[in-house]
Amino acid sequence: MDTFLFILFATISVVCAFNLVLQTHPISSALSLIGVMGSLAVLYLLLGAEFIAMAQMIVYGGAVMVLFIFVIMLLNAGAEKSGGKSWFAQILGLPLLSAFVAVLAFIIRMVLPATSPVQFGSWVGGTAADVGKAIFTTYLLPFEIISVLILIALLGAVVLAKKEIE
Amino acid sequence: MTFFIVITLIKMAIVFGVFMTTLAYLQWVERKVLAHIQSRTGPLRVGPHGLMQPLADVLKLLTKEDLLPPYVNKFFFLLAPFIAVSLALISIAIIPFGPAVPIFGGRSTYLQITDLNVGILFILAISAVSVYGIALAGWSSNNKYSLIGGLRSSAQMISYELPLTLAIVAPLLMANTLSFRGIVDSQGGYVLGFIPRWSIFQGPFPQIFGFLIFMIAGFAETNRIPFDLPEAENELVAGFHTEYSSMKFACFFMSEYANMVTITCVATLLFLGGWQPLFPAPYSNWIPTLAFLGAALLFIVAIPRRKWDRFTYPVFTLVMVVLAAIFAVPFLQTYLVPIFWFASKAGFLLFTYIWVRGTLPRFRYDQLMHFAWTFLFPCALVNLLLTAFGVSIFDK
Amino acid sequence: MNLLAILLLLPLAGFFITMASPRESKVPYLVALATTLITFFLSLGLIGPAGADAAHFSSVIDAPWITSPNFHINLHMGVDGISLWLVILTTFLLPIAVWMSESMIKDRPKSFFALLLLFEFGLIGVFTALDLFVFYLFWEVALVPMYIMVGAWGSGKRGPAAVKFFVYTMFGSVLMLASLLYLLSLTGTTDYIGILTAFSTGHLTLTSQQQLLIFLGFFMAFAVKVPIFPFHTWLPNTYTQAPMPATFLLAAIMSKMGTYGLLRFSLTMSPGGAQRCAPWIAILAIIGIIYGALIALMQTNVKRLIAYSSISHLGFIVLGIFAFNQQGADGAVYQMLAHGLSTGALFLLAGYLEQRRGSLEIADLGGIATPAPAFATVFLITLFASVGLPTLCNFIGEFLVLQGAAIAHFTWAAWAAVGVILSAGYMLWMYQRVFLGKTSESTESMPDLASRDWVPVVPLIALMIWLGCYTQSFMPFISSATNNILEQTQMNNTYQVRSGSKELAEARHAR
Amino acid sequence: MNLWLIPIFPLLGFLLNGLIGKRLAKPVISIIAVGSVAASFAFVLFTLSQLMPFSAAYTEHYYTWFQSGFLNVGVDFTVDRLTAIMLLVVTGVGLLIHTYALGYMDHEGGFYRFFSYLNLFMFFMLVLVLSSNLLVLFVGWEGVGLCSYLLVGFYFTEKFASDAANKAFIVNRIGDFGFMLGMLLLVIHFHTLDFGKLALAAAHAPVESAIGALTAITLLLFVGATGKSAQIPLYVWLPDAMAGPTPVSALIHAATMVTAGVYMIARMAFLYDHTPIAMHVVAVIGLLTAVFAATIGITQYDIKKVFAYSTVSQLGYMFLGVGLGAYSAGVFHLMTHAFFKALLFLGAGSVIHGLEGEQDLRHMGGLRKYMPITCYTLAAASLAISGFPFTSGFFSKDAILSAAFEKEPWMFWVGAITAGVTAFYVFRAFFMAFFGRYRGHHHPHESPLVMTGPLMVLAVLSLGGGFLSVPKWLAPTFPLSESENMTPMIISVIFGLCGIALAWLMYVNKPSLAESAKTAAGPLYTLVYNKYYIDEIYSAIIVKPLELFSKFVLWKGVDDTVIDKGAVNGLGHLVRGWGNLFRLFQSGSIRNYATWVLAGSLLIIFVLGLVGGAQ
Amino acid sequence: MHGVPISWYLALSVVLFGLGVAGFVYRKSVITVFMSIELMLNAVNLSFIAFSYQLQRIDGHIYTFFVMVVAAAEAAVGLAIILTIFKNRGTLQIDEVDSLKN
Repeated sequence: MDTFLFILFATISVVCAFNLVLQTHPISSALSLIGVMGSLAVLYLLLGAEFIAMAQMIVYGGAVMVLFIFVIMLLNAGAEKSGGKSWFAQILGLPLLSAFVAVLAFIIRMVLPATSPVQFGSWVGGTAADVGKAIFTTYLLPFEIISVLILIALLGAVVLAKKEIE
Repeated sequence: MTFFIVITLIKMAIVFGVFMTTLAYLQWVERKVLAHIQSRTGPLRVGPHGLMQPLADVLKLLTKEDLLPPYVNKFFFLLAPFIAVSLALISIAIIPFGPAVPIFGGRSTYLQITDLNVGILFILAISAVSVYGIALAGWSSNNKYSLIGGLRSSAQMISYELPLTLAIVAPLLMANTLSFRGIVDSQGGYVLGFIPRWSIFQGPFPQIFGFLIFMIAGFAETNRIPFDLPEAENELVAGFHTEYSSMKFACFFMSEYANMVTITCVATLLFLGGWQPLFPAPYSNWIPTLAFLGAALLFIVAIPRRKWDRFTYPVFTLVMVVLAAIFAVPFLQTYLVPIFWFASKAGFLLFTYIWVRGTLPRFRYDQLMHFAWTFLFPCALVNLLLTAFGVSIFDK
Repeated sequence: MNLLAILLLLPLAGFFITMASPRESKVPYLVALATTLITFFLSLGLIGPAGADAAHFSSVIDAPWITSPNFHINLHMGVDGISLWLVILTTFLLPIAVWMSESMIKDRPKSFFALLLLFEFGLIGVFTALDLFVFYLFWEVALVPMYIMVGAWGSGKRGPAAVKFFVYTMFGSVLMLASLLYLLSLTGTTDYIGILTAFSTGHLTLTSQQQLLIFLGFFMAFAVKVPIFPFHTWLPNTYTQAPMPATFLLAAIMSKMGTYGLLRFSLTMSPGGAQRCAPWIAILAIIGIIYGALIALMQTNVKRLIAYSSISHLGFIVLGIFAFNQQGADGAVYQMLAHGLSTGALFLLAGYLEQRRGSLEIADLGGIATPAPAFATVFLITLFASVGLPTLCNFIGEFLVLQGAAIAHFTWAAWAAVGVILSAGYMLWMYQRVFLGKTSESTESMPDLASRDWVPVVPLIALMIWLGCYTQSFMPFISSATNNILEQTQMNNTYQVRSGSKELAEARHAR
Repeated sequence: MNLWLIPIFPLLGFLLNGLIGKRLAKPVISIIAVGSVAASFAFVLFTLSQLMPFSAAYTEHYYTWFQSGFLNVGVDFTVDRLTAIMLLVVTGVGLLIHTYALGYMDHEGGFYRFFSYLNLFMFFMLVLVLSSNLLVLFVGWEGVGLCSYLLVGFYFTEKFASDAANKAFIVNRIGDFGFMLGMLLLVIHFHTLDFGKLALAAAHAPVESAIGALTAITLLLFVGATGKSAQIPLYVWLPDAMAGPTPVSALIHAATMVTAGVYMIARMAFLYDHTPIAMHVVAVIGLLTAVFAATIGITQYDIKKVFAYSTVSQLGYMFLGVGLGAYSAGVFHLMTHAFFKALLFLGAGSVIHGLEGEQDLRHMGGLRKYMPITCYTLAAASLAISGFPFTSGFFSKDAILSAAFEKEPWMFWVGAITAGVTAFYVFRAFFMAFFGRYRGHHHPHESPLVMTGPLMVLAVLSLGGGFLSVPKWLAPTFPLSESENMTPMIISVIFGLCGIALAWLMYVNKPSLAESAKTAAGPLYTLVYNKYYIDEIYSAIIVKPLELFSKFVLWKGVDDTVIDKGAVNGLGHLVRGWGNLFRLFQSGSIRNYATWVLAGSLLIIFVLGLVGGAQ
Repeated sequence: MHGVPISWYLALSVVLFGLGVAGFVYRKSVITVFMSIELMLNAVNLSFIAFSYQLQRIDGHIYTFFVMVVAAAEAAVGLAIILTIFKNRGTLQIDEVDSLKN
């Protein structure tokens, strides 16, 4: 069951991610990104992170991506033109990237100990209560800071977007 | 395990059937109520008192030509209604209609498809995501009215999500859980023996305001009047679903009503104590029976106006009596009474929806936003804060 | 509270107050003037403690600043016979600079005053730092305000000039930082006295290679700042483009940072290296002396001429330092003071000239002595001071430097003395072309010194005569300090580093 | 006994006149100026009377000027027999000239300025004379140089005046260069500059071993002397220095300052005695200068120039004297010269004054009847300078020549001939000015008493001054050379008389002879008339090349091009080049940057992951 | 029923991350590039959660949470910036936004 779910949603996410990269139209990319996020949320659930899963949906799905869609609609961003000056990135990008992925994969393969398979519900430490406790005890200061940060971001966004450029 | 699956499937079937019917007839009810508010008769021809009207509508929608305008982004154009409706329908899956009840084989089950520890969050997540349906519809149909409609609705939904969520958080503070079941359980019992301990009545801080805020935000979330800017006919033709027809339109339509139902259910669960009866158990078990009997009495004494009333009224009377009888059976009471209470509360709320639609005018867009950010949001915050104080002070 | 600390904090406080004070008002000026004056009078208080034992450091600040397991940097500052006079020179000249700026700086005066105070802070720090790191810090602190002054208030092509100045100096000071860190890595401390003690007690000895590296690093920084011959090309531009008060400070004090550094650190931190390079540096210095003089001879702009002349004079100082004997060192230090006064005064007067005439091109001047006799006389006195006329300040310095050079290598003295001839040449020629001769219609209406203009002039001239006629009131302090340094240069010859910072620390605390 | 009082009076005079002179009335200024000098003269007399027997040098220590290492220089004054003479000459003649100047400068602007400078000069001169160590002497030495600069450039609005002033100062600087080096060497060898200590040290010095150093020292000091006392090759400034007011020429460039060199050498005699070579050089240079300047003197028409060259030549005589070891003779001549040369200049001044600034002999003549006093006093001076028997010049010059006769006969002959030449040109000037008929177009008039008074006093001195025998007075310091040989005296007198006679012949009896002689001499004449083109040569081989070199080679060439444009900017360009190279990475395209980041992280992961994972 | 080892999750996150990088490097529209960044963040989140599961600790969740919040903030500001860029230059092509270069 777990395996099936994992494979299912992993595939979905990977496909969506590919789609994100391949699609030329921002909206499609955005949609596929949402897909990735949704499937990731499910994977989180599998990993016993129910709160995070929901947060993923709410924050990413409900807030961030909506913003993206918004902007895309607002700017009526069409399909991107091909071509571009970054010859360097064009040439070196792919080999570097593949090397990167390869190395990481190798590391995972080598360094990580052989672990027992993930069982859904074998660890239920990720409930809202636990997260809440952790946030409001151990991570209180970071939490406060980050809340300030997001406030600032809010103001910044407002200012930036408000500004009338002639 | 197999049992679990079986029972779940059964529950799903029941819920789906009931839910769909409800949606269909909700629309009939709405038309009727609006008609009577405007002192019209409403649908009357199809079947007695137009009872067959929803059926006819469904047939109409199904059989209508499904035309696909040119210059639309086909994929998204088709995807949008699907997203909308499916998301709308998903959320009913975690709504509990009643407590655990015994069933055959000494087992017991909940009157609920499934329960999540983070049910509320789930609902929120769904409602958050359900923006896409509308937005995409608006954008993909490549029509400026639709686009504006889509933008408006998404903006509106995002804006009203905040007060909605904040309003939700307050009762959660008192219930101290995120699972609906737990929430409802926490609202059981009575103060002074007769005041039910629903969130809106319950100490330390009665959630009256929370409830109101939630309802208002709910109106906006579901794009209902007075917040139905997205489909403001007179300015935007029909907003995001201008270009849609037949089944695709039906999807949007359905999703709207489904959302309504969901919202009302959530409101009921959070604020009105779900299936918790209004009166202490011994009496409350008989309330439904009495109610149905009363209804039957109504049909008896009513003066038939039209010629077929002479046949329909007795039938209605009979139905009522039968219902009353069913509710009187003690064995069935354990199953039906909670559902009755739940349904009646939700029904009342739905009625208020229709009622409001019948009475209130539409907002202007800027007023809408202004209202959300400068009034509703602060109110929700204050409410939340007060609740938090109350809880932290009077917590046992 | 330690007097030195007060001296350091006062200008800093003044800086902030000035920054805080309203722009369009006299307040910044008054604040700056008050601060600098108070600083000056307080700085006189340093003489007492220093007089007791000028060879060692008095009114010492020593507070741990950065301590790590393998090294420690202390905020260690103090005053000995050399620093004493340089600090007092600084505090004495700063009020004058402020006074000048009040009339010569027209736009954004507030910031200018603030920068002046910051500059003073940096300079006092440089002259009193007893920890190489602290020294480096103040070194840069002093650099920045000057850069801004030149860049923002300068005239003509000030931008390039400022950048040139800055880049040049940074180039040097980065090398200094490098060799400082190298020293730190070798000794584990950057404390001046600590290292000296380690040398003298034999705890620590550096190989000649190490010494050479360290020396060269320091030398580059100081050589650029002085400047010594091939590193001097920033000087004419900077001096010429800088606003007059800035030039005044550059010539009078900032150049002394370099010479002070050479004497205080280059010699003692790496005696071997210094002695090894001494002949070459002396030759550079002599080239500088003659070269500067010869070029000054042909200048057509008064400011530029004085600039080149100070290259020549600074050559004397460097020569004296690298003569490695008492007379040379004393002469060098004395010449620092003397040059500070005389060249400072020259620039001050040039500033007056510019104010009155609007130009310093010799071609635009001439015959000023007729309309402004007093001005001409004052200028003449200052001029003779810088030419090195006996009974005026520079003479003693030059004589002692030459004496020292002669004791080291008679030929050095012989060549350097040529500079003395030439200095008379260019100065008098300039004087003739600017002040003597018939007045042109542009100069005949030139106002003479107003009573306000006398205020800074009188003390300067009085000091020049005092320094020239009663040297002994300053010399003992200097002698004992330089003597100390020269003894130090005898210490430490070339072996391996035998010990780390621990013993150094002990040694330092033992002191 | 406070010797410091002697120089302090003029200093005070200087300060008063210099600072507030502008606001003072002329009489007050005059009183201050002359009064201060008079006071110091009086004090000198008093002092000397106090110190009368002069058994030993009397020294006063005031304060330590500076002390650096072993070198300790004190400000202290000494009076001995030599000083006494100088003091008397300086203050006495100075007083006379001050008085004279009152009249001479009466109509000039900058009255107070003039007298303040003059007082300052007196101060420095007295310091020079009184100082008991070389450095303080150097103070005076430079100080008088300064004053000469100021006074020569007194008419600073005139280009030639300021030029002359610069020339004077700078040439003197060249001399001081030598002087300074001499001092440095002295310090190196004797660790002191104090005359007394030096004398002792020199007395006990192992001469043979240190002979090189001593010679060097003495020669270097002599270079200084040549500068100050206008000897070859540095005499060039003195003739130009006549640009100053005449009293200045009289006081500074005839009587006192220029003789400082002689005084200094006499003062340092204890060193020169050890260094025959240096002595010889001094003598030869002196002799050469004497001849050289004399020849130029013949051809000049500017009366002051004539006397200037005669000064140079007479100074040459003095150096000849000291160079031959006859210090007393030198100093003797110094004194007499002070008298008659001052007189000559003052007389010339009075003539110029009488002719409203006319200096050209060709526009004078027959002034005898217009200004008798000047005429006769000048006659006395001329006789004295040409060594007419029993005038002051006769004795002093005789002393020198006889010394030469004993030591270096050839020097004697040259000197004797020069004496004749001297007599000739002095009287040439005298006759051209006062005899024949007036060739000018002004209205000559005799000068006021305030000017003629000093003239008369000086006339008496220059006639009778020879009878106060300096050599005897100085005997304790410089042993007397007893020579009863009368021949040199007679010979020199004869030469002198011949010179006078010739002058009479050519400029009074048959003026045409002069012209014919001039034409006869031809190019030689022009050469001499143009002072052997020495100034031109100097400027051609030293000054101009220096200027061009420093301007085009050093400044424009080395400084601007090589160092600045080449080295510094070259470095800059180098850096910029690298910068351009690296700019390629800064493509401004975010994606490229991203790729770089990717590469970097890949690297890091390699290192951390593989290395870290391996262990 | 047996699940999959934790390393699969990590592998997945690597793949997603790689795709994000690819998107960043190869896409030309600013918005898409921005979305690729989000994708990378998500990938990292996934590994966080996976590790958190493996170590039976909550911390990973917290980090993820913070990452989300930051991402939200970033999205807000970033999109505002994109808006501004579009207003200023009328383009969303990332290669045309290179004033730094010239």
